[in-house]
Amino acid sequence: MEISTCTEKMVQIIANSTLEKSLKKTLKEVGVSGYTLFDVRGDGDSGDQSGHLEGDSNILMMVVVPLKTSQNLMEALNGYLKKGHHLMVFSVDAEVLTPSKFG
Amino acid sequence: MEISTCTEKMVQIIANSTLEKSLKKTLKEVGVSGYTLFDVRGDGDSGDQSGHLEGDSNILMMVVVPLKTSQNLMEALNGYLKKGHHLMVFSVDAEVLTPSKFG
Amino acid sequence: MEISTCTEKMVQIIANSTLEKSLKKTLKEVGVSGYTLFDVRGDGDSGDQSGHLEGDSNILMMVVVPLKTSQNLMEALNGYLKKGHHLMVFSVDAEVLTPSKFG
Amino acid sequence: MLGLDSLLIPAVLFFALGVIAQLIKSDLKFPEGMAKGISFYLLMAIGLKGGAELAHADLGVAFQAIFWAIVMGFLVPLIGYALLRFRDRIDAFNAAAITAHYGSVSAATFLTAVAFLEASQIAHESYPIIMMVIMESPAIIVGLILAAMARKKFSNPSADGSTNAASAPQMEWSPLLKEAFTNGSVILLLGSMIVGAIASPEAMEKVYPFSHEIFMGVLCLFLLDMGMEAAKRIKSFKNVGATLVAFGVIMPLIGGTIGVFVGVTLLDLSIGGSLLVAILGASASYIAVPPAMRFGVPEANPSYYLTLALGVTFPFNVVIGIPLFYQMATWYSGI
Amino acid sequence: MLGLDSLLIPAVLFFALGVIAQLIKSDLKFPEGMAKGISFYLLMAIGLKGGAELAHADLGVAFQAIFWAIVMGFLVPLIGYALLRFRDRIDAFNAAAITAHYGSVSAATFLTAVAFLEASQIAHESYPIIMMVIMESPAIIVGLILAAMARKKFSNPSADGSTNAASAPQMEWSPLLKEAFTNGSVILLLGSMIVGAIASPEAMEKVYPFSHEIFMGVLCLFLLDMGMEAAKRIKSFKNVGATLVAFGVIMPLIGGTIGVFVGVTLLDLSIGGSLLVAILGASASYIAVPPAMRFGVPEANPSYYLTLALGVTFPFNVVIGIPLFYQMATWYSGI
Amino acid sequence: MLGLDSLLIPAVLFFALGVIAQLIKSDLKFPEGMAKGISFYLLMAIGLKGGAELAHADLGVAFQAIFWAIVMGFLVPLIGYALLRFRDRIDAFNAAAITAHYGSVSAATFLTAVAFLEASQIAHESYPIIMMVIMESPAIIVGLILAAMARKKFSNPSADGSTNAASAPQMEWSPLLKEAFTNGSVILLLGSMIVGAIASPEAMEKVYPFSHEIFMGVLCLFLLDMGMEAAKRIKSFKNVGATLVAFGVIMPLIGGTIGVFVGVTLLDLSIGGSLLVAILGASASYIAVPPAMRFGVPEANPSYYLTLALGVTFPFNVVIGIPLFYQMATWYSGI
Ligand SMILES: Nc1ncnc2c1ncn2[C@@H]1O[C@H](COP(=O)(O)O)[C@@H](O)[C@H]1O
Ligand SMILES: Nc1ncnc2c1ncn2[C@@H]1O[C@H](COP(=O)(O)O)[C@@H](O)[C@H]1O
Ligand SMILES: Nc1ncnc2c1ncn2[C@@H]1O[C@H](COP(=O)(O)O)[C@@H](O)[C@H]1O
Ligand code: NA
Ligand code: NA
Ligand code: NA
Repeated sequence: MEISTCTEKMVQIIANSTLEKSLKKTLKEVGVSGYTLFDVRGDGDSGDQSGHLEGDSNILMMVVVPLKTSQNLMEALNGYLKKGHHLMVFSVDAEVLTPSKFG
Repeated sequence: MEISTCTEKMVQIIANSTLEKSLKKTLKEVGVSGYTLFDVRGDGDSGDQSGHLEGDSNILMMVVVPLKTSQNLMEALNGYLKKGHHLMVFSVDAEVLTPSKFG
Repeated sequence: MEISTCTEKMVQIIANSTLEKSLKKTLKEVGVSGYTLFDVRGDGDSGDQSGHLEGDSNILMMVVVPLKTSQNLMEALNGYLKKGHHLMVFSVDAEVLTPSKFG
Repeated sequence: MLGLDSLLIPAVLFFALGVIAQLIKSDLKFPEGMAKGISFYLLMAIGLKGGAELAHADLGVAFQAIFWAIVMGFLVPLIGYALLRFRDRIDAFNAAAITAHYGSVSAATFLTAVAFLEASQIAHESYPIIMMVIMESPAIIVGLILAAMARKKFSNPSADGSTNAASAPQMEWSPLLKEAFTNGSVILLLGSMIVGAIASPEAMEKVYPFSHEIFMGVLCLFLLDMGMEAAKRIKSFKNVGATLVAFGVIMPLIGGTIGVFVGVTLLDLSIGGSLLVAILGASASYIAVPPAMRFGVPEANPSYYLTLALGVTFPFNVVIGIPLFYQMATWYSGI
Repeated sequence: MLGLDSLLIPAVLFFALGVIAQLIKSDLKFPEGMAKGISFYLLMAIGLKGGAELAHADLGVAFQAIFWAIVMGFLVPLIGYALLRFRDRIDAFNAAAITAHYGSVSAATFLTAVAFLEASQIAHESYPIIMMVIMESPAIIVGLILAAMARKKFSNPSADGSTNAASAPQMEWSPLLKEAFTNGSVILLLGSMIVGAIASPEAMEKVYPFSHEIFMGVLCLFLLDMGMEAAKRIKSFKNVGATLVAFGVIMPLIGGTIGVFVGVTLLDLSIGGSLLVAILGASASYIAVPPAMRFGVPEANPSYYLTLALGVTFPFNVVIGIPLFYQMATWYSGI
Repeated sequence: MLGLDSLLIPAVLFFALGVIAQLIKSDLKFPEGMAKGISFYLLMAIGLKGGAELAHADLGVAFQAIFWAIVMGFLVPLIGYALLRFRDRIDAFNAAAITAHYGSVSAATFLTAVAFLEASQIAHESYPIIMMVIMESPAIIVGLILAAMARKKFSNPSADGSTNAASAPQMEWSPLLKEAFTNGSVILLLGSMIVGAIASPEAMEKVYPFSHEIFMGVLCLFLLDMGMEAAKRIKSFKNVGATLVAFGVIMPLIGGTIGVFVGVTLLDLSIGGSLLVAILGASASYIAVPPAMRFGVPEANPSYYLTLALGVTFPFNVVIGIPLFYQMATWYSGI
């Protein structure tokens, strides 16, 4: 293949929109400079997140990062879970076309 | 690694927004209590889904579930396809940070 | 298992919303007829994409395609990167419930 | 005499602007959710207006109007179905889903007709608004019944009973009929009408700046978007086929003619009121009915009915139907 | 005498329509973002209104009103906390988070009360608007302090000091207190109030068609959505439990009674003004406080406080609280 | 004499509120899509207003205004380009993309200037609105041409022709020029202007409550959001660099001075009208031009031009530019 790709981790974090600022800070701290944000709805243990009110809306943050960074990120996010915050976090292997991002 | 994760299936279901209530019921029936919902647009065999009108909008439901549940879910969704509904369904392996969710 | 699935590539393309029309054309050219579109926000080298203004909004296009098509698509998208456009592109293996789509 | 001049009202001009913007491939586009929000507002406002006028309406005429609205709601889609199934041109599921749209009403077309009358300072009664609210449900029911009949036939093609009853897909009536009456637009229109009718007029007056005064401007904005959406559908014409595109022009002519007859002869309305009834018959719903057909008749192709309702019949009515039926009503009530 | 009639105002009727739409499982739903946009508008409009009236208010009374607003903002949640913690029925974190909502105010309930007064043509002072703005922050602070105390106790259960201080989660006060004062709704309300107070009246007049005239109609639309949201929460009643549901009814009675006393006796307001102060005490915030509790008291279950504030107390106040506290204020100011 | 007082108009105050909310890191934020919806509305409303006044404008002056608008649209970005390229400080692609923004107009700044004049009860002509519509396209064209020249030079650095023509990226002109004329904002502004000009005045009157009366309030809401967006960009100042930040202040001074000259001397407008022309020259587009540059000049860094247009020049014009150019026009037309 002529096109060079590299394998990275796509991490997705689902959280209440109230945590947006705080999560962005955490991303910065573990060295992630790019992310993509979705405004989503959802349901789970903490009740229906219908997106009608500020306290009632979810976001999904998606970051594509190298394995090592993903582990650091996971560790940092674990801190949120310990405090009692409702996060849903998982990662998936992804083949990235833009390896320049991970120099 | 100190952080415990577990491998689950991330299932994504793309459907017309008209099916939202019905799909939520199906999720409940196969024992899924949490999900995340995206309001999306799209195109395909059933035409442009531009999101301007009620009959013209797609949703994407994303659920992270154990393998067994994902199989049950797939089977239930197959029923929709048989009836003629336009669904797009696929699953991806995901490493989940919040194993508590899958006790 | 009674339900037949097949393995395909889920490709995700994150780009400025200005490129929507152009990307749709590219998809058509490589033979992709269905896609799903998310309106997203984001941050990265090209600055904060807060979604408040037209030049300031991201989209995420998601397509599920056979491996061969995904390679053609990647190649076509490489053309955008060469021109200087800011795209983030990656692909993930997905098990698809609706194999009819890929006859 | 109302000529092309009467089309130079802002609502129609914004519709044309939307069509042009799409045809020249402008990147003009509504932000996510705006079109839905506006259509929500329009249904609320029109309901309130209808309700306020219903409060001092002649109940006898109102009941007659409701009766004929129900008749039209059942009759028009049946005629449409017969046309589509003629020589088996269109399969039963698509025919059922498409025709249901014609039994219901396009609120935007209706409102454009109201704007047309108001710009020409022609009076009209308010009964047609009540009829519009009523006409949402029957059409959905007709569509679902026709599809159910097709489903039965399909799973049991010969009369010899070789397919056992168990394998025939069971029609779940209750969720479908529920859909016909609890459809979001039906509830919003009907609910707002009831609010408009029972709230005290003094309290309603505080709501009017929102529901009445800015109404026409909001309608313009909506028609701008609908113009773009309509023009977008043109590229689907070849998939849909000439037969269906022709149907999208013929059916409003039939429905509109029935409407003129109902308005002038059966309800004894003014020319303005009769035009509105004609539009009830001629227009095809693209807000209330598509979700109902999506859910209830999944076998039909949504691209067909959305292309017809939004891409063919809607522009036809806005540009040709409204002045045409006005002339027809004028001529017919003159004889 | 104000009976059931007074509930037949459009705002309350649209609230009821929303509840009914949800109960009959209609697919009526607001497009994404619309509810947030409308609540943004309402806060801005109410702030401007309050500011414009503040500009020619009696500063002495205004300061008194602010003082008693702060007192209520601290007192009401403390009473609520005591009730919830009585016999340890509700754990400390949930008790802290829930009670914070009652110290703050539901703008929609407050506005419905204003609509109620205006429809009945009863005068009211504008000080309660200022009080509403003031009452957002104290309640949040109380909630955070109570939760911090619970956290301390939790990490240090016996007094023997076996858990060392280092392992006790450190309370980061500054981001939490910041949240109490820079909360989006607080800034929007307070900011608009200041704009309304310092902008020249002539310039403000150009803003009124937007902020004042269409206001009541927009409120109706908002209450329609809130009616649906409130009814949705009913299905969570069994998770929440009878104790909490009962609290959601008892607490507004206590808060409302305190409010009547503050309005009539301490501030010497008219009956209309006193009703509004009662609503300040009785209503529970579901716009400003939930995000603050989400962030500051993650240990509490958001489903509890949203169900109570939106699903129990809000409908209770709209249907029963407003006329009840009006009667109470009438009776109490008569003696 | 207009001092700081003239800044106490609601539009500017809401802008300031947005800036403050962002600086104190409040979580105040617009729901998804709301800013785009509002800017859609503002463009439509301003187009209608311009069109209605164009209908009874002096065609001679109108043509002159259009002519000078085109000249300014080409001239201002060329001056800007020369400044940015001086001593090769900024690379050609970024210089082209940035300067295109200054040839076009910021509708929000223009409207704030209109609000400023109306609050001070100073009359102004309506020709500047037409000029604003016209000025969108030339600036985009200039930007694209400058970038194309840079691209050519870049792929063919020495004149010896060592790089063969085939490998040089071909400039696809037609999609780019199309973008300059079918840009969403251009179509919306121009289309609404035409609608406003050809629709009958009676019909237009029904649209005014939406397009005119609530306009100023909606503008306040928009400026609140733009204030937040502008302040957000401040944190990018260090990436952008001092040279560019300085350019963001110097360029509006140059453009505004040219505008005063065009308004007072070439078009013989009143002081109010001249201020508006100055704002046409001074302000930098952040609605129409960024998408065009994103698409047509992908080599440039979007963070640069958005930071300059929105984070530097916009606040500069709102706070300093408007009163400054007003003084300048007063003084210059006096001599
Ligand atoms: N199994 C799941 N699959 C996908 N999303 C989930 C799942 N469980 C929870 N979520 C999301 O995570 C949010 C918080 O979950 P919870 O902590 O269960 O309330 C929910 O609102 C959902 O959006
Ligand atoms: N190949 C695909 N990749 C991603 N999404 C698709 C694909 N095909 C269809 N979709 C989504 O599924 C919806 C229904 O598809 P269809 O049944 O082809 O109309 C579309 O509107 C798209 O949002
Ligand atoms: N590491 C990343 N993970 C997820 N999304 C990213 C990442 N980097 C960039 N993006 C997205 O791609 C867009 C363009 O990126 P950039 O070219 O870095 O400006 C950003 O606005 C983000 O939405
Ligand atoms: Na019809
Ligand atoms: Na309270
Ligand atoms: Na300019």
